Amino acid sequence: MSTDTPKKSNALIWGIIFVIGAIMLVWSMTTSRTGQVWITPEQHAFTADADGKYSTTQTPVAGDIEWTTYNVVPDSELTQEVIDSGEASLSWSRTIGLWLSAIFTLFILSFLVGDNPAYKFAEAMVVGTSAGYVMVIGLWDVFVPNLLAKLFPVLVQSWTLPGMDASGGFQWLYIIPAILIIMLLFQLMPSGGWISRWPIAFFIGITAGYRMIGYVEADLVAQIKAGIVPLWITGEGGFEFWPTFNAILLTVATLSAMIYFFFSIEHKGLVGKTARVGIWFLMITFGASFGYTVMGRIALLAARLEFLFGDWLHFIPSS
Amino acid sequence: MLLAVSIPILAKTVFPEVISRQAKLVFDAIDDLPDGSRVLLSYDFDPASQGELLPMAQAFTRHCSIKGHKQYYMALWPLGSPMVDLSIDTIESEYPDLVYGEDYVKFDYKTGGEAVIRMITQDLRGMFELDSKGISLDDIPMTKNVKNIQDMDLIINVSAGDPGTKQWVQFAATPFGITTVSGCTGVQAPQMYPYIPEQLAGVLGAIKAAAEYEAAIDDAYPSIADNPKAQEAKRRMGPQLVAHSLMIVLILVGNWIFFMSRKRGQA
Amino acid sequence: MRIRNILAVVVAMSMTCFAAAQSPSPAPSLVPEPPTDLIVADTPDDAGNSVEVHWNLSESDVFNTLLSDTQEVNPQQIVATYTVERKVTDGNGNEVSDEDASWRKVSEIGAGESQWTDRSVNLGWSYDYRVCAVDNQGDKSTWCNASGSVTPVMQMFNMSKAWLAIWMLLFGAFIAYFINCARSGKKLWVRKIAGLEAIDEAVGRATEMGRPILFVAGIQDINEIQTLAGLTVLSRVAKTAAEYGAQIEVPTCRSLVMAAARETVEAAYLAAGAPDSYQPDRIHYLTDEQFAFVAGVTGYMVREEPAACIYMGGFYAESLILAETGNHIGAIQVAGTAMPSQLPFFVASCDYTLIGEEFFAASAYLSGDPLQIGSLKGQDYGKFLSVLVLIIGIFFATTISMTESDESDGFGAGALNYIQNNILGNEGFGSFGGGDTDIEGDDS
Amino acid sequence: MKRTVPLVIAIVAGFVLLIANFIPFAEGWGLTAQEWFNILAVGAMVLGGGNLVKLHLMKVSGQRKGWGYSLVTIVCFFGTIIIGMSKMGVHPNTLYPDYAWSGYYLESGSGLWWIYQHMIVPLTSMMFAMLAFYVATAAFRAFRAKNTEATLLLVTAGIVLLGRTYAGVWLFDGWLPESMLWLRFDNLTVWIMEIPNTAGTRAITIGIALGVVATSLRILLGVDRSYLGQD
Repeated sequence: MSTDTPKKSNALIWGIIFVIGAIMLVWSMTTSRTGQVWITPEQHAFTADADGKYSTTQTPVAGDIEWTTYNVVPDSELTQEVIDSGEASLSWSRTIGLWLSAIFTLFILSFLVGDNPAYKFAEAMVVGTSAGYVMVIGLWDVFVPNLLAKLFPVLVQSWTLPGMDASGGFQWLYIIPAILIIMLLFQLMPSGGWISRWPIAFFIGITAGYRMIGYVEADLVAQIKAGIVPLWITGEGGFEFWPTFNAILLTVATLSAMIYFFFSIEHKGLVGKTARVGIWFLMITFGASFGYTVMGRIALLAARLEFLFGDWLHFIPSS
Repeated sequence: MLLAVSIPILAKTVFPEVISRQAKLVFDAIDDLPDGSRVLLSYDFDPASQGELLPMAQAFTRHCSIKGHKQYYMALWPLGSPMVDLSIDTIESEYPDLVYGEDYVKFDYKTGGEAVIRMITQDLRGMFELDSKGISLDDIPMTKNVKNIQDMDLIINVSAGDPGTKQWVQFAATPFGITTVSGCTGVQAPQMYPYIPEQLAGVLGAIKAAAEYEAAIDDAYPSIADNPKAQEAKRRMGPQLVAHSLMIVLILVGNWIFFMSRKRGQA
Repeated sequence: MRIRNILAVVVAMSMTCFAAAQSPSPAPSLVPEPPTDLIVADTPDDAGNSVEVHWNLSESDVFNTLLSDTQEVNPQQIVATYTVERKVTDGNGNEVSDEDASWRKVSEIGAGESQWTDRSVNLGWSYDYRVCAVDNQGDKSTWCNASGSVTPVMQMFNMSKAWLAIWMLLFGAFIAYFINCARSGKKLWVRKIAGLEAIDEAVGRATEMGRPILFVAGIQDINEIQTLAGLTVLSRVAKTAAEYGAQIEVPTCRSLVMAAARETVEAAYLAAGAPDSYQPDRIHYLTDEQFAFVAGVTGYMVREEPAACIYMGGFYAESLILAETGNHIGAIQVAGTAMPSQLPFFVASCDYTLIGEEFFAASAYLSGDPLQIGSLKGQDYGKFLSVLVLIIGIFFATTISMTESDESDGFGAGALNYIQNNILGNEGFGSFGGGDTDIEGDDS
Repeated sequence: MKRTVPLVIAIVAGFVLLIANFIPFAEGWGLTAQEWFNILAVGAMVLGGGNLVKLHLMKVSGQRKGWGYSLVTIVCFFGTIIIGMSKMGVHPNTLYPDYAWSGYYLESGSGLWWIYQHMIVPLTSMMFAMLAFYVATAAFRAFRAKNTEATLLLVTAGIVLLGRTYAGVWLFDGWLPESMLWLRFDNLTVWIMEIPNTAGTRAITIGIALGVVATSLRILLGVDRSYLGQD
């Protein structure tokens, strides 16, 4: 964050990094096929036999259905003679795509220099595409198979889900979720806001119902059961010191941390001291989760840099 | 930090892994199952946490494929099904003898999060009438006589948040006693420890545990050790070490300056 | 009545198996020994759509523990799988397809397994089962029939979850009782929250230095509990700021939160008796997007350098950036959130942090709203009950392991067993004393 | 009408689920209610998208600051939807070649796949990866051991950070006597995670669980009407 550290030294650091970056780019362009994606075509052909059942065939005839799909040739197998033999060809759409994703990654990285238009553009784009993508998934994965297929089975079967059995017919019960969805969309209308409250109430009622069961069963009752440990553990060799110490410490820590969260007893005297011990154990818990969180974040950055160095600049064998 | 992470990547440094108890627990939970038992893998993460969780997901897939378990894939996050596709590509490329429909099957993403889990613990077909290729469940050999996931011998859940491991423990592991194993992000791992061992057989926390799990698979099945794709997490441990040491140095220096200024302030 | 008919089935069934095994015709190829004691029972506590099938492993099954290690299992006979077959004996009125009416294979279980749940049965129909062992060469052992047929029955109440229902009623009763108390005007005492002095001190310092106060109510929407709690704390901060005459800045991440925040601050300034110094445009909406919002807020912090930064509400990964910038400009920072993953960052970088429920307790303490105080007290008593059960359980567990009483029927062991398996487990009421569980309950 | 009916719906829906969990007879109703819930969740997704478009459209029409970026968001949103819903570039399913629309909408090589692979994956993962930088700058500037609690936290964080990498093992390799081996950072980390962390998290989990019971109960008893909005 380019806060008020002297502008000069900050710009200097970034200048150096850009120069190194440019050198790496040029060097990689010359030595290897930077950011190029090669593909090999794969033919699919189907002929219809007597009763219209299609099966794959190697010798396509005029009336058959044919199309070609493409498989990416991994960098390790991409040798010169594969290219010369003409079998592999450069796929422009995927190469442009790879370069675009590398450029977008650098756009977001530029946020370190400061909040600049490149970052805002990349961010606006990701907000748009991911929202659109999620809606497409919602349509094809849930709306069509779980709702439309129940209401208009024959139509859906002939259109996009040939595998389903369309014998069910029009199932009346599924009218209700369909109506609820339409009512939900009323919230977008400026006037009809209150209509959307019916499905929202249904939503919140169901969430309250199953969440209460889930939390009481798994987080309350089961945790108390897991908390019951004997404070005097005897292994085959008689009294065992370490497991007993661990059990006592576990119990003391759990009870004192719970006492810290008591609000109807004043934290004075004995209760005050136990609460103090409780807060210490909570601090150890937070320290542990701090360490784990940091570890996670760094792995994400490492993965992205692997993408930049591997898939794009081919410095390291891309996974 | 940028340099601290990129230099080890370029230098391709790899460190030996010491397998910790948690990684062992997870490894045993999968390895002790008789070959060909039914395993439900739910990938509840998205490309944002792919850096941390994909090596774990791939390691789970390889381990189950070696053991010949019947793998049922599903996803509770909208961007999760492409992650399942990556695992299926791994199976098709590295274990060609496994057949779709007999050894592994993929279900589509369904909205509803925890409500999907509650649904499939009682009635699988209520949620998934077809698999992702559009074939009805009754025509697929491995799902023909599976009524709900109580018939599963193990649930493996790779999760990056909500809905994730906590929901699988609350709505599948605790009420129905299905053994569950989880791989989750560093942010979540500490919150899953109280569930071990009664409700959760083991937890893999962040990339370090993924590297340990990969090491455990390499020791048990040496044939996998030379497959570069199976060393993904180990390769990512190099930058972890340098970055962690940098973090410690930064905290120490920061606090040292803080104490100096406070002492000068008081003196 | 239930126990008696189960025993009848067991006795009758073992007779037939015994009879079958009695005259093993020396089959030409080596046939594995059949499994024995096939018991079939309706799964308790279900909607009558599953049946539990249980048998003892056959003698030629390597996993069979009863095998004395001297008895060498002939390699040709080693059992690979068990095949379970089913026949519908009475379709309870509806017509039965002929395929179901005859023996039909329903499942194949690996060696070493002695239990299987058949979930494809219909309510009210009655079924006959038989199981046989199959070795690697595919030779089948003689059938072991369960003579009595079984009819899956729907139980009215899922007994295994009886105690869970009691727990929910108990916790629900605590909370409902205290909410009613609070609504009927009864004053419920809540201890002072240490974090609130830290807020007053921070506001005081800001007024001395004449610099504004920054308040961020989290990045969640108005329907989240943490945002509502954050707004309650905002009303207290705004009231103190109005009394001291300090300026308060509230950037928000959702337009609904902005509207609610304006109402809260205006009411607070009114209560403090300085309605004219209330400036609505200090409370403004930036953007919905997480990182753009935090970039805007840190930009403001660097320009205006507020003396006190207060973060109360639901935060995600951006908590780190806010706390770091606040620390950099030397402001007093007080934070409060119930997000377990963000608490470490706030605790490490802020002067004071309200942790989890302490944050909700502070908002209940401030608002005095009967709903919040009632549920707070209800939760307290729920916690008290949990601690009590925990201590009793640990007491029994320790006494048993200390006295090393191995006989499992002592009162202590029975009590512990009852607490762990019945009260906290899923075995329903079961029978107390002596830790014996009846036939249905599995001794988990 | 505007408030009482939704209130009744919420209470009835909640209790149907509670009863379905305890009385097998009502299990069927619980399943149907949940199936509707999951279908309704798609509606909520469409609503989210709708709100996003409404927000950015207002920004563009009002020509407010940064409307150019809102335009980009809207164009990308509708572009993705059109490409996705029209299954552009998707070949039919190999099992049913005669059904044109039966292909997998995210088949590699299709339009939606291209958007996913080259726009969504790099951008979302890089946005999260940025946090690694903030953690570093914060470690230097923000994390001060001001009081005993913060010191305890930072010391534990240090041990866990080192313990979770090879450094923890390497630092203590040579000189640590066998009996003291548990003190080695990675064993210490495992101990920290299994005893103090489990206890602290268990207390917090029980606290949160009671909080959820309170909030859910207030909705089920109709006491808490905030979700109905003010009017």
